[in-house]
Formats: sequence, C-alpha cells, structure tokens
Amino acid sequence: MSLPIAPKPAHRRFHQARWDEPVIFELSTPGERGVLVTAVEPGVRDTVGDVVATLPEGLARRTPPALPEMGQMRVLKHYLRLSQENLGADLNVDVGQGTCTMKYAPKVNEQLISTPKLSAMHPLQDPADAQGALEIIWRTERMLAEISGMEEVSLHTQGGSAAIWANIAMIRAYHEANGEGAQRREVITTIFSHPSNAAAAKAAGYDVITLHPDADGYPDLAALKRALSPRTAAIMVTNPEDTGIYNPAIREWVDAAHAVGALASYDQANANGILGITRARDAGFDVCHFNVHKTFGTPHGSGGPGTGANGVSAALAPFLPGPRVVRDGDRYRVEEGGPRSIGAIGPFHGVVPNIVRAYAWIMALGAEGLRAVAETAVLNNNYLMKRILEIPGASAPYATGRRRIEQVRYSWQELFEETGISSEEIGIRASDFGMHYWTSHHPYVVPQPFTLEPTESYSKAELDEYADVLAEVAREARETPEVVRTAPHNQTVHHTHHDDLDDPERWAITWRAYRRKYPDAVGA
Amino acid sequence: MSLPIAPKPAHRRFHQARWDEPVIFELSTPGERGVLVTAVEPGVRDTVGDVVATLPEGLARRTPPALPEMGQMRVLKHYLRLSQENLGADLNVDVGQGTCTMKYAPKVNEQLISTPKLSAMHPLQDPADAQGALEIIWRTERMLAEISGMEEVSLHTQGGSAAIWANIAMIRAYHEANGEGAQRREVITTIFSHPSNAAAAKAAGYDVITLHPDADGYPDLAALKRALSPRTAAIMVTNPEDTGIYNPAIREWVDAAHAVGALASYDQANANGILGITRARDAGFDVCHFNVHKTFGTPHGSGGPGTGANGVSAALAPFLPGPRVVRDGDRYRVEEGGPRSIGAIGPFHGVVPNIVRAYAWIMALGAEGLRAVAETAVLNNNYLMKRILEIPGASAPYATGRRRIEQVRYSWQELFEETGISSEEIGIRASDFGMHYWTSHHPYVVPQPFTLEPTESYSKAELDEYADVLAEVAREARETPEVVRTAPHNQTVHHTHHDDLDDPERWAITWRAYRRKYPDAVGA
Amino acid sequence: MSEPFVHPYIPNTAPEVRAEMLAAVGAASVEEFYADVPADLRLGRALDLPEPLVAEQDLARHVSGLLARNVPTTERLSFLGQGTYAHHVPAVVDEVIGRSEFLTAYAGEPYEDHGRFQALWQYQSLMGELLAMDVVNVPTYDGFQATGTALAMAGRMTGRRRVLVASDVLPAKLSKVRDYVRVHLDLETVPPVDGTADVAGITDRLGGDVAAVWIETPSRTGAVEHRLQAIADAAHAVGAILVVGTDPVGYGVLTPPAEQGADIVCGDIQSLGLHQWYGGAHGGFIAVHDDPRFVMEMPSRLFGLATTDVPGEVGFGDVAYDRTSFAHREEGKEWVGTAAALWGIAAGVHLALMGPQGMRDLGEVLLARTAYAQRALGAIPGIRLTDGAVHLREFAIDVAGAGLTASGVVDALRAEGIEPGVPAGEHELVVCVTELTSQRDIDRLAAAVTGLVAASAAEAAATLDTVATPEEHRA
Amino acid sequence: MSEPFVHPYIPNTAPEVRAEMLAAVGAASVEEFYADVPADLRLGRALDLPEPLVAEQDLARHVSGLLARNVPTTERLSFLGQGTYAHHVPAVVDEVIGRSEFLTAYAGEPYEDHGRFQALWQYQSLMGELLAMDVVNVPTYDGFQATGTALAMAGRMTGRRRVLVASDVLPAKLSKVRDYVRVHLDLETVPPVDGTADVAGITDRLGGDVAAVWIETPSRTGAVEHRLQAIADAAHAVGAILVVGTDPVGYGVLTPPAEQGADIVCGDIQSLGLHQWYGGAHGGFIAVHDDPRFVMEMPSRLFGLATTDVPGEVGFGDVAYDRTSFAHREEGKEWVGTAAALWGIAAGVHLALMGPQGMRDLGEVLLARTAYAQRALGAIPGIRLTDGAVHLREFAIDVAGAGLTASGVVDALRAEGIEPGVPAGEHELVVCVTELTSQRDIDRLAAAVTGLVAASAAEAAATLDTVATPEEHRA
Ligand SMILES: Cc1ncc(COP(=O)(O)O)c(C=O)c1O
Ligand SMILES: Cc1ncc(COP(=O)(O)O)c(C=O)c1O
Repeated sequence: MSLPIAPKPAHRRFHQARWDEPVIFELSTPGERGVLVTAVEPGVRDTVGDVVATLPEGLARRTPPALPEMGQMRVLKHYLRLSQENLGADLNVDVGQGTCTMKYAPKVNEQLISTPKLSAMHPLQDPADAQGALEIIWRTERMLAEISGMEEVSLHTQGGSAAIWANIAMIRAYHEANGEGAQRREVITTIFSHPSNAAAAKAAGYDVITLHPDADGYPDLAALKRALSPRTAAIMVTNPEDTGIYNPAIREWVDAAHAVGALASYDQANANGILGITRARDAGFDVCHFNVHKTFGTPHGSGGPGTGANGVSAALAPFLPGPRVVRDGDRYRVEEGGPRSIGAIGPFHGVVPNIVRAYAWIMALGAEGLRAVAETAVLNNNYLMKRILEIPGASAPYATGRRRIEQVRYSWQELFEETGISSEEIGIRASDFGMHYWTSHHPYVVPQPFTLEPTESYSKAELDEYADVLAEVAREARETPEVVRTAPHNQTVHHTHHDDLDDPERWAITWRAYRRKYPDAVGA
Repeated sequence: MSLPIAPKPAHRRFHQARWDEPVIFELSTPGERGVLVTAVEPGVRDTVGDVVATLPEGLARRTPPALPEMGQMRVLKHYLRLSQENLGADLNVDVGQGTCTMKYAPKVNEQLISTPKLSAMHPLQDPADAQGALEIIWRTERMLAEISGMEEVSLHTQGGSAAIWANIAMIRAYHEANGEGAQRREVITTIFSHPSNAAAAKAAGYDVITLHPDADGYPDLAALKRALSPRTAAIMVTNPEDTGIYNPAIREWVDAAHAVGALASYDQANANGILGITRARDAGFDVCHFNVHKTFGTPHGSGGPGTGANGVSAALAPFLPGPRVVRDGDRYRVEEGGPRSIGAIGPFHGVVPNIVRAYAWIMALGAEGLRAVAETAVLNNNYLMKRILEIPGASAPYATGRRRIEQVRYSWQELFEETGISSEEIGIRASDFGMHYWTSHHPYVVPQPFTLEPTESYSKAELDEYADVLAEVAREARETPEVVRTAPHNQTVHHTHHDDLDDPERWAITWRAYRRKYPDAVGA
Repeated sequence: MSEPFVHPYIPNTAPEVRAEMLAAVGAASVEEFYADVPADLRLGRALDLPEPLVAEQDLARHVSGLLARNVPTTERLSFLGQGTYAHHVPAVVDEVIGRSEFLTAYAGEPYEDHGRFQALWQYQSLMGELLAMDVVNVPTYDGFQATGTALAMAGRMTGRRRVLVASDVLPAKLSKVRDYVRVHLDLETVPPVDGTADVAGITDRLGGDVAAVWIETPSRTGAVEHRLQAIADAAHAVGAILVVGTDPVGYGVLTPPAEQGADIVCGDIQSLGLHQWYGGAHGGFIAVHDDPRFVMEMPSRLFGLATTDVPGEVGFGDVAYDRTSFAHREEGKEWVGTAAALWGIAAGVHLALMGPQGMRDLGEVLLARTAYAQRALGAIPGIRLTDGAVHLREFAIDVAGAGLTASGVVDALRAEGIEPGVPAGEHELVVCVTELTSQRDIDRLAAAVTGLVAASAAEAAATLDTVATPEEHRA
Repeated sequence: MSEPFVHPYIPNTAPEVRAEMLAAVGAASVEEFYADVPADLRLGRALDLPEPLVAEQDLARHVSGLLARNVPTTERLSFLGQGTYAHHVPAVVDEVIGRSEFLTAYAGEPYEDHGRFQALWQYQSLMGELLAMDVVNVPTYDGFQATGTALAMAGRMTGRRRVLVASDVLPAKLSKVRDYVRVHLDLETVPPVDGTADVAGITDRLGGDVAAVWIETPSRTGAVEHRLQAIADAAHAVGAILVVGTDPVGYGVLTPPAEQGADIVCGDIQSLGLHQWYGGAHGGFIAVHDDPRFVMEMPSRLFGLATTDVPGEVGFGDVAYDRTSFAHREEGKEWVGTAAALWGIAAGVHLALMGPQGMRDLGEVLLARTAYAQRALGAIPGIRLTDGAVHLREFAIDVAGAGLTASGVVDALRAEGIEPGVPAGEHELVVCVTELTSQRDIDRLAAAVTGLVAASAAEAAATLDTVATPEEHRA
C-alpha cells in the first residue's frame, strides 16, 4: 500500500500501554540508592554524638525496613510505566464515571500552583506573609456563597464526603445547641442520594431512613411526609439525583422538613448542570456542600485529594468547622472557630492547592462561563442520552420521555436478558476501545446499571465516539459474546481473578503479607 | 488461577500505547477555541482604530490560515496520546542509540529550571538583573575547561554539530589571521568520526579527506601522515571513535598535524567514558567540543535543543564565537566578541536551560562522581559486550579480544548471512519488547551494524534484559523469521511503507501538500 | 468577551455544533432541559461574580499576582511544624504525581487503571515495610481522620466506650477526634509525665470498659514514646486495643510501634514526600495486622494482589469491598469517598527513592539536628526544655525564665525574618527542625533568641533599676 | 560522601553489583578497560571541581539560590525584543513538551517513536498553513542558521555569488550569516528607505549574477515589508531567488510571503510558544514550495506521511534522507544534527491551540499595541519615530531631539524598574511590545520617558542659563 492513507475504521484501534512491570520490590538491588539525604554536619555530630546508639533501650530499629533499593532512574521508569498504564481523564473521553463530573482540569491551573509561593507556605506563618493565600481562600468562599446563595461558605473540608460529615456534624451541634439533640435521632435521605449522606449520618449516631422514588423515578414527597417527625434531625438529599432527575418539588421537601423542625441539607457535590440556574439557598436549604473537585474543575488525583465547600445559612454559620479566613479592610487574617464551631475536621485550611485551582477555574469563566458550563453539560447529556437510547438493549429507566439534567443512570437490563452479558462486562470490554464506565453505587436499584455524565468538557465528536463504542460492544454481546466475556483484550492486563480478595486467608494487601502467605512465590 | 502469581516469563510482554489518532487537522470543528488572546483595550482601539483594515494594500491576509479549531482539552489529549506513543529515554532501557549517550537527565534539574527566574529572563536585561544566569554560565564554562584541560570554553553553540561548525570556523579564521587561509584547503577526518566533522568542514569550504582504519580498526597513523601536507588546515577526529575504540596514538596524530602547521580538532561530543581519565588538551588538541546534551546529562528533547561546548587553547581563544561572560571580582558581565572572534553562531548565550541543567548535573557529581560516570559507563559497556557476543550471529568487528571504552559498533553480518534478516529488521522487532536500537551512520562500514552504548545510567538487570531481548530476536530470526520480518507487532503502528518518501510526486511533507496531491483522500 | 460566548474549556459552545446538537435532540433551546426546575427557584439573573479573565495570560497574571504576595518558608527561616512539616520532596515524586494519567484519573477499573491500582498497592506495601505491618489502607484524608477512625474501630470491636488519651495531642486533632467519636466513645486524658506517657497512670485507669489506649508518638511536642510495649501489655491485659498515632518519618531508625505491641497504627503521610502547601497536603494511614477482625472494621478501600488469565501478570482488585459504604451505604463502616490517593502515590514513590538507607539517614539527621537545636536553645539563660524525653523533629521550650512570652518571641523574631516556632500557651514555644534546617540555621535561631533574652534581661534590669530607685524618677 | 561512592544517578556504583560485573567480564578493575589510553595522557589526579552536592536537597538549594539572583521580566516592565520576545506560552504547550516521553526521547524509529514523528510532521504542517507553504523542515537551531542555510541553498541552486541584503537585519544575525556563507556568497547591502526595502535600489542592483534577494520582515526595527511582490517579480526576472526572513507571529493577519512571491521563507519560532529563557530557546524554520529543486537542497530532516500494513494507520518516515549528512557525510547538504525538535513540537501545539482565530487576534493585538506605543512615544516632544512603515511589535525611536542618548534613557529607566528597549546606535532605541504589554504598561513607559525628557529639558535650560550668564558663575 502507499499514499493516500485509507479512511479510519469505525472504531479506534486502541491498545493501552503494557509494560508487564513486576511489583517494585522485585526491582531491588542491594546497595543502589534513589536519592541521598543531606549529611549531618560535623559540628552537629560533635555536639550530639551518635544519636542512634544512645537511644533508650528498644527504641532503635533492629532490622531496617525492607524497602527496595533502586537507582533514581529505575524508580522513575517504573512509575512512568505505571502511569502509562492508567487512563487519566486527560487521555480518554471520560464520560463514563457518572456522578463524578470528570471535567477538564485546566493545565494553566497546575502551572499557577506550581510555585514555592504556594507549595512552600507553612500554615502557621505570619498572616502578613500569607496574604495571597488568604485572599484567594476568602474570595473563593465568597464566590461560592454567591453561587450557592448561602450566607457563609467554608472550604475547610478535604472532599465531598468530609463535607457531608461536616454538614451532619453541624446539624447535630445545632440541634444540641437548641436542646433537641436527644430528641432528633433520625436522618432521612433517598436511595438516589449519594451513599455518604446515609453513611455519615449513621457515623454521627443517627438512624437513617432511606426513601425510594415514585414510579416515575421522582423523589416521593408523600413518602417524605410520612417519614418526617419531631424525631427528624435533617433531610440529606442530592439533587439532581444520581439519575440526573431534578426534584421539581425540592422546595416542598425543604418546607416539609422545616415544618417538623428538621434541617435540610443539600448534597450539591455535583452542581455542574445547574450553575447559575438555581441555587441551594433559593430552595430554602440550611446547609449544602459542593465537591470542588467535581463542579469546580480540580483534578481528581486518582482518588483525591478533593475539596469540599460547605455552605450554610446565617443560622448555621456559627457552627462552621475549622479556622476561618476573615477580611479586615484590605487585609486577611485567620480566626479560630467560635464556641459553637464544630472545630477542625482536618488540619488548617483544607486542600489549599485545590482551592487555588478552583479560584482560577471560576475566574477563567465568570458568571457567563459558569452558565455556559451548566447549559453545555446539560446539552451534552441530553445529546448523549439520545445516542445511547438508540442502542438496542439500552434504556434509561424512569422519567420516560423527559429530559435529564447532567447525567443519566442507564440500564442494560434488556441486553442482559437477551445475551447474559452484564453491564460490568460491557464496561470492561469498552476499555478495549480506550473508553470505560462504571456501573453505579450498590444496591443496583436500576438493574445492570451504567451511569454516564458527559459534563461540558467533551466535544460532540467525542460523545459520538463514546456512543459508537457502546453500540459496538452491544452488537458484540449479541454476535460474539465470548469476545465480551473474555475481555479485556487490548488492555494492560487481562481478565483478573477477584476470588481471593474476600478471603482473609488468601488476600494480600501488602507485599509483606503476600510473602508471608505465599512463601514459595517470592521472586514471582 | 488464583494467588500466588506465577513467575514472569523470560521476556517482557510489552505493548506500546496505540491510540490510532488521526492527523490533528481532522480533529477540527468550526468555532472551537484552544486558548483566547487578551483583548485590545478600548483605549488602544480608540487611539489606533482598526489596524487591520488600514494595512497597506495587499498586506492583510485574505484567507485565514487553515489551522485546526479545537477546544483546549482536545489539543492536550491529542498530544498526550502521541506522547504515550513515543519511547523516551525515561521509559526504556535506552542503550540502543549508540554514539548518542542516552543517560539519565535528572528530574531535579527540570524542576530547578522551571522558574520564571530563568524562563522569563530576557537576554538583554541589565546584567545586574541577570547575575544568577551569568554566574552559572561562567562557572559551567570554567568547570568544562578543567574537564577538557582547555584554556577557555564557550557554551554559545546549540548542539554538537553547531559546535563542530564553530570549531572549523575558528580554524578557518585562525589560518586566515596567519595569512594561510588560501593555502590550507583540506581537512582530514576518519570514517569513524562523526559525519558532521566532514560535513561542516565541507560547508566551510574545505576539501575533506576521510581516512579508514587499519585492519584492527584502529585509526591509521601512517595513512594520516601520508594525507597531511601544508594544504592541511586541520584534523577533525572523534576519539573514542564510533566503534568505542580509543586511538592509542592520539598524541602522535596531533603532533603529526602540528608538524605540518595544521590544527587538531577533537570531537569529544561523547566524552562519557573518559571523564576524569584523560583530557583533550593533554593530548595536545587546539580545539575540542563536548555535546553537553550527551556527556553532561541534559535531555535530548526528541532531537534538540542540545548544547555544544567549545574548548580552545590560549592561541585559539580570541576566535571563540558569540558574546562571552566575564567575571569582574564577584560580578559577571557580558562582553561582545573581540575583533578576531568568529562572531555569533546563534543568538545570545546558547541554550541557557541546558547550561543550567548541565551545571546542576556536574555539581551533583563532582570530580569523584564524574569519574564514577566514566568508569561505570565503561564497565557497563564491556559487560554488555560480553553478553552480546554470547549471542550466536553477533560480532564486534575490530580490535578483537580488546576492551572498548563506552560503546561498541556490533554487526549482525553472520546472522544476516544465515537468515537474511537484516540489522534494521532486528532493531524494529526489538521494539516489540520495549527496546530498540539504531544501526549506525551510513556508510555501513561495519556490515549489518548496530551500535550500543549503555552509559552509566542502566543497572545490570536492565542490561541483561536488553541482551536477552536481542538474543530472543536472533533466535526468532532463525526459527520464525516471518515474525521478525513482519514486525512490529506490539507497536503503535505497523510495518510502514517508505516507498513514497523519495518520490517528489508522492511525498507529503505537510498536510497542505497531502491534500493537494491526494484530493480524494481528504478526511482520511 | 466575544459574542457568541465560546470558551476553550467548553468545546460545544461553538455555535454551529451547539445548534446541531440541539437540533439532534429536538430542543429549541437549553431551557427545555430545565423543565423540572420550577420557575420560582430559577435565579433569573447573572451570578454576581468578578469579571472573568478568559484569556489565559490575563488569568495567569492575576493569580500569580495574588500568590506573589505570599512569602514562603524558602524566603524565611522557618521552625514551624505542629502538623505540617518542611521536608525535602525529591523531584521524581513531583514528576510522577504530576503525570496527567495519575493526576486526572479517578475511579477506573483494575484494567484501564492498572497503574493506579499498582501504585497504590505498592504504597500500601511500602508503608507496610516501614511500619512492619501487613495491612495499610488506601489513604484517608489525614492523620486526624485516621485517628478518629482507628479509635472508632476499637470502639466497634470492643463494644466499649472509654478511651485513654495518654499523650500530648495537637489541639486541632484532639478536637476533630473528640467530635468524631463522641457519640460512641468517651475520651479521658491521662497526663503524660516528663513528655511521655505515664505508664502507671494508664495502668491505674485501665479496665474492662476501656476500648483503647491512644498514644501519640512523636507527641505534640515531638517526644518519642519509649515504653510502648509496657503500655501494650497493660492494655491487652484488659482486652483494650492499643492505638498509636505517629508520624512515619522516623521509622528508618526507630522501632515501629507494631513491634512493640501496637494494634492499630495511624497518622499522617505529609512528611513522606509532600510539600507544605500551606497545610493543604495531608493523607491519613491506618495500619493493622493481617487479622480480619481489624481489617473488616476499616472503612477505606484496600487494594489486593490478584492473578489474571495470563500467568505472571500482576493484577489487582478491592479487598473485602463489602465493608465499605460504597457497597452498603450506612451499613458499611463509617464512609469512604475521595480522599488522598495522589498523596499516597507520592509517599510510595518517596519511600521507593529513599530505600532503607535513605530512611535511616533521614531519621538520623532528624534526631541529630533536633538534639543539637535542643542543646543550642536549652543553653540560653532563662530558656528551658520542657521535658527530658528523646525528641524527633520538634521540642518545646519554656521562655518564662527569660522574662519572655512565646508570642513575644515570635513577634520579635519575625521582624528578623525568622519564624521561631509555634506558641503553645503563654510561655511554651514548639520549635521544629527538619533535614532542611542546617546547623547554621539553628545557630542563627539560637543567636537571635540569645539576643532577645539579653535585650529582655537588659530591659528587666532597667525596669528593676527604675523600681529600685523611685527617688530618681521623682527627681 | 559515603565510602564506597554510590550515586543515585549511577546504579552500578552499588559495590556488590560492580564486583559481580567485573567478575563477569573477567576484569580485575576498571583500569583494564583503559588499556588503550597511554599513561602519559592520563590525568592522574582528581579533577579540580567544586565539592559536589550529592544530596538532592543541597543541590536544589544551591542552584535555586543562584537563580534567585535573577530578576526576570515578570518583575520588571520590559520592552526588550531584538530577537527574543516575551509572548504568552499557553500552559498546555509546557505540559506537552514537559512529558518525559518527548523530553527525553532522541532518535528512535517511526515505530517506537511514532508520537515524535507525528508531532513534528504536524508542526511542519501547521507551519505550512500559517506560511502558506507546502514544505517546512524539522527545525534547525534558530533563525540565524535558517537564514544562512536559505541563502546557501540559493547559492547552490543558482551557482551565483551575489546576495542583495535589502532590509535592516539584526547585527548578530548578519554576522552569523555572513561568516556562514562567505566562502560561497558575497552579501551586498541595499539600504532600506523609510524602514522598508528600496525596490528601485534592488532592481538597479539585480543582475544575472545575483543568487538571492534577502528581505527581513519585520525588519530589525519591526518594519513590515509591504512591496514583496514587486521585489519578487524583479528578482525572478533575473533568475534570482527571493529569500524572506521573518517572524511567523503576525501571519494570522498579515499576508504570508509565499503569497507574494517568496521562494524560501525562513526565520525563528521562538515567538510561537517558547519562553524567553534568557535567549536560550530558538528554533529555525525553512519553508519552500513543494518543488524538488528546493527540497533537495535542504539539509534538515523532513518527515513525510506514509501508509502502513494496516489500512487507515498514519505512518511516517524521512523524506529524501539521501540529502543529509547522516546519509552521505560531506556529500550531503551542509549538515544536520541535534537541533530544536522539542521547540518544534511546542510551536505545533501552540498553533493548534491558537487556531486561525487566535493567530488573528494575536496579530491584531500586536499591531494595535505597537501602533499605540508608537503614538504614545512619538508624541513626546523631542522623541521621533525613525520611519513611517507599518510596524509589528518593534519600532525605533530617535531620542536625540530630547537631548538624550539611547543608553542614557536605558540607564535612567532601569532605575525605575523599566527596561525601555534596546539601544541601537547613540540615539536610537528599539522598543518592543507584545500581547503581554498592556496599555497601562505602555502609558507607564511613555510617562517615564516624558519625565526624563522634561528633566533633560530642564537641565538643558539650566545649562543654557549657565552658559548664557557666565558672569554669574564667576560671581
Ligand atoms: C452527589 C455526590 N455526593 C457526594 C459525593 C462524595 O464525594 P467524595 O467522593 O468527594 O467523597 C459524590 C462523589 O462521588 C457525589 O457524586
Ligand atoms: C561523536 C559525535 N560527534 C558529533 C555529534 C553531533 O552532535 P549533534 O547531534 O548535537 O549535532 C554526535 C552526536 O550524534 C556524536 O556522537
């Protein structure tokens, strides 16, 4: 063959990098060094002597830790190879992690934070030396207050679930402050609200009541009213729910909660579809939170660090966690939490690099841009939904014929019934095309689920490619099901056996444990 | 199967990332933007009016350039995918680019240069504002002077060949200054010296005489003496030569050149095996150069920017190119070239980020470290040679039974005669294992050549893996030659057709040309 | 801003494509998608936000301009610790966690995200070696959370309420832990003696209703606990669990708590390859022995090694996923969410680079510099070390004898570009040194404090004079 | 330093492995490998180098400390150009060229280095669109080299010696080009008129012995040539080649030289996505039409599109490799070596990000700000613009009328933190503005110059007074 080049086939001929790297411990060579530590100065040694030899009995480690011994380049190479074996959002059309709001984390923000002016700041420095950091925290909180409509916002928490914990901790403190701590022992949530709402409430000592939707998949107001009582501490709901359905009666939900003296907590982790459209406070919520690492464009870091933003009404403001950044004229200072504050959730001011990223992200977009984010995320979602629903065997349970906000929980139930191929298998096979998805949180209320959330970051061409891949895999499920069942084929590793992972006798959570449990395998 | 994990097979089951990306122009969508430019201020616009409309006749571009229109993330994604399809030295055991000295370019150096304190410096700023940059240039030149033994060193040139050009330009200027410009019209080099010596001499107007080695592969002193004459301007030689053979009579070569009034120019691009062992000046050379991007650990940048270091004797110092950094007490300033200087070879002070990297590299090692670099590079090379020569079909022509310095030019001639598989085919097949090599510069004086240079950066385990791969491919060449012939199989792309690349009617050096020549293929 | 609004971050703001997509879904405008959002909840106006900086260069100038107002510890001489520490971060660590593939990934499967699984499993394993423990979690938020969870685990396992807090703990950490567990557990303080735990006091307070003894080592003031085994034995004797909160930075030279009876070891990984980030880079580890009673109480994800269809391939998966709130909502253990995976990868790379010798060298430098700083400051008249324990990295001085207050010292030395430490009470100052603090740095601090003490003494003498001769004043 | 010397950059310094390898090759010591290096050439002592900083933290502190002595243009108000320009570099550009795979690769084959081939072929193609030319090289070192080669190509193609240099050229560039081609070519200056080429003067000097006419646009002072087609016609009439040296930054709005008769277009890509790097980041492009007579004279590598065994796969390879010195040593065209590939990748990413609209917007901002700055400075009494041409980014002012010297202006304004431009002769100052120079910045410069002019006038008046009344002095 020679030029011209033939047209590309319908589906990308993808193969993920495969380096077949061993476990790092197997790369060790005695005596190699990865990085050297500065030497103890002679003057210091002369003064203090041999500090290890003079440790109290038993305090000096007897056998050195069996860390690998490797030259610097080999460590680097190992991890670079592993990195190529990972499908970051920058690399793929990452619409398959629905509820996770995988959006573009702009590279300029990475560059902006990469300065000792931020990375080498200690949180207890003289505030006069930290005016830049403090001003950015303050400004970001104020912008999020405007975006949520809440009175005050704190960026102290380190993730969405931590923010949910802060929400329930504030609610608990609030009721206790009002003498109702003992009475209000229940928290109500919905099955399509994120599980951390239920779980954090439980961890805070509450009994959890979980409501299921009505037949159309809408949150069930009547069920809520039945569940509410003077025992209710709060409702904790996500909206739009994981289904991408916006609760049209959200104001009535909040009012009903308030009517029994309960508070209303809004999980807005993912507010991507409603930025500039509607606000938590306008629906009457007392507390809410954003996942800054979702809605506000900070990278997900392979699973964190994230950042939570807790927004509260004036009544709840005294309960906010952590130290607060306060403006005095054109200076900024740090104020420790007041007497009613729930105190620190974590150290200092939260995940500061994320706060600066989020600040830059909002500043790059402004009001018009945030609205364009929401509108485009929603347009993309409804466009993708149209494409997915054209695939035989795929469906979008609930709210039939209606639009969704920013995501949809779909189902392969039809396809599964026809072919026996599960949603999980389809997702794995999709990875052979450089795409992937996750199914959803358990329990699988939607059978054979998969949840797609295209956000604003992907072009139409990319959404089309994604839908084409799912259509192709669905076709394979019917025509060549073995190909799907034995997937992946073009991936770093092949079908993996998860049978040992639930067996305490056999699981291997560290190399240490593995060597102990499988002494003959050492050197594998 | 379940735990434990079986041992790994003998050869890495590698597959390079394959994204099957189209050409970037095919990713264009009208209206998308990758980055926005700052707006012209209203005050500026009011003052100057429409600057495009008022351009002189014909100066305003009529049709916009057909650059692609793409959102920022899609541009990023495209290039990240391409990057995964590239085998950087950080990723592989990069010993196969012999003569290129692929060594570890320490990451700390990348971090150190990544500061506006360097990247945002303008070369014509007040020297008082550039003391850091100037001091580093000065210090690096002084350290290289010590390493080479030469009187003065200039880091002005942008690569090894540019440094060779500077060498011959200085030699030319020197002879002209001595009134011998017209008489000395010849430059002598050897076939195992880098081709840029011959080519730059030719470009400078010289006739080039190329000497072949003696039967043992050693540079032929007798041949040199026959070639030398009052017409000789210079000898320009690499040593150790591309074969890894050190010319034991190097001093005699220099003396013989001097005896006829010629100068001696030393291509020390790759001094990796002799750092701290022996120096150019000690062998009597008048000029020499280092490839800073080889010997001194700066990254190769997919083919540059490099940096050359020109070292000269006191007699040649007035001819050095470019501006020079001069120390006055503890201050540094810039001095333009004197009357005999050959002037600028390129802008300003050369590739400054590389100079800072090289400075940091030398400072991390010191005298003991540089010697350890040389000794280990040589140990690695002789170890690898042993492993390679154990492979049936591989040989190391010349200097049989003797050690080599930092590299070896090997031959697959035996294997080729036996199997018909060429060295080029073996190198391509090696890439299926995540390894690769290049053959060597034409002409292939060594038949079916391949050139390995392990440098100091690779561990024994890595050298073993490399040798094992070549042994495996050699085995395949005998047992399953089709596998080799049709390689690559585990690569980003498959066997490529190079037949159009020499045909002016068919070659396509740009997308523009491609579309014009193959109008039906647009959208391919 | 251009009309129409097209933004580089939002490709489908390009008008043609937008129109095409609307047409494809049969919508006249995006308004239709919001049919479920009641009109009275609609904002109906533009958000009141600052003018955007849509051109990257303008954004960069603005944000860099703000950050330029910070004066970092690289431009000050800092002795600040108390939870966040200035350690050297090898460049390779930053390189690895800066890779797009790790930085922007999230929660893919063990196939397309094999690299993440392996990197985090290796983190678990490397920490396991350092701590001499067989089970380590994928990091939670920070040491505060790790400790709260460790104690909560102990509560669930024992069904008891009492926790003996036998070390000096950072106030913010104590506040977090207390609020976190207070529904389930009661914290009781057993005051330390001379810097470390009062073993006799602990033993006295132990009983069948004690869920856990909580030791911090190094303590708030950097004191290293040296009687762990005795405490462990006492706790175990009554069926209580020994929870040790620690900073892993010292275990290249120090005996890990697991070898002295600790059941749960927890703490923060900021010291292992993370920059200070104004306190914004923490990760929490929880380590236990390979005992399912403990493992099944852990809320975090735990990655485990697995085989694949191809012999010799290293695969991974989630161990005992059913523990988690992802699997069972409020029936899971506490909760799990986006926490600190990237920092875990960083810490793993850091440990791989350091190796056994690097961690040993580091531990030794820290011990030596700490001891040196203690002597240098302790030798100043009127300055007193608060205890006689072995200290790692931090120690406290009492400045009362010099007639100074801790905040007075801070104010005075800040004027010289020195952050001398963190005040803890009126006269106590907690000073921190790391491998980045050279002998010269310490000498400079000592000289500055000496100067201050002298000035204070002179002033005191002057005041004394004044007081001594009131006549003079009246004159 | 530890004994034995083990270094993180050199794994096989680990003593056990070293011994094992020596044994494997049967050598008692590394000395054996140096048998061919005569004893009298051996250094026989340690190199005299500064004490190394083997601990990464010590190295980092030292180098950062040196660099901290630089005060970059981000902390000054800079109007410096003359070959190196302060343009905004989008973050994505830095991200891509910072990728290990691109940064550390070198010269692999089109298989394992497919990404590099595609990125550089795309660079060629993107430049081709901007320049409206079909052939662009893999970058050579810089615009100096590109121009030297372009003229050398013209010399080889025509077999003639004369080159008419019809524009104002940077002195360093002229020096390089002259020394580079002087064996083969004679450069003759045709002085420009009012900033741009003297078409009549060129026509007068043209003849059958002219190899090339060399135009620079923008010129040394930023003047944009606007009669290229006439010059091209005149050159072509006598068989000469029109070589246009240029900066591609303006071709989003300006007509590319290829559309006005240029045969070879060459220059520097520093403006397309490269930082200033103290002048250390340049790349040279040479663009020609798809005419083998021209292509076969190019020394650089040229990548070309190719098919593979798999339909639809995009492959690459070297076009006409036999041209090069790699293939034929001195029989190749000049030479080729390690040049500026990474910068080429950067420029490609930059153009892809900018797109047609971005390049247009950029060109417009540059023209507008330049014109604004010309007016702002030209309006100051005693300050004169040196010509009436259209300028892009740079222009020259003559400060003689204000009684000032160019270096005097520089000295005075540096004291205010302003780099006002580059002196060129006693009274000429070349001022540069880019998209990073805001209206406010220009106004600030104008105000500073105005102040200086006023002070100079006042001083002159005072001197005049003094001179006028010598009597006073004597008094
Ligand atoms: C709606 C919702 N709430 C809460 C969370 C929990 O956030 P995080 O993962 O940061 O703990 C998520 C993220 O998955 C979410 O989508
Ligand atoms: C010995 C020798 N000389 C000269 C060169 C040319 O250097 P560069 O590629 O930097 O032009 C090289 C690099 O290949 C070389 O190995």
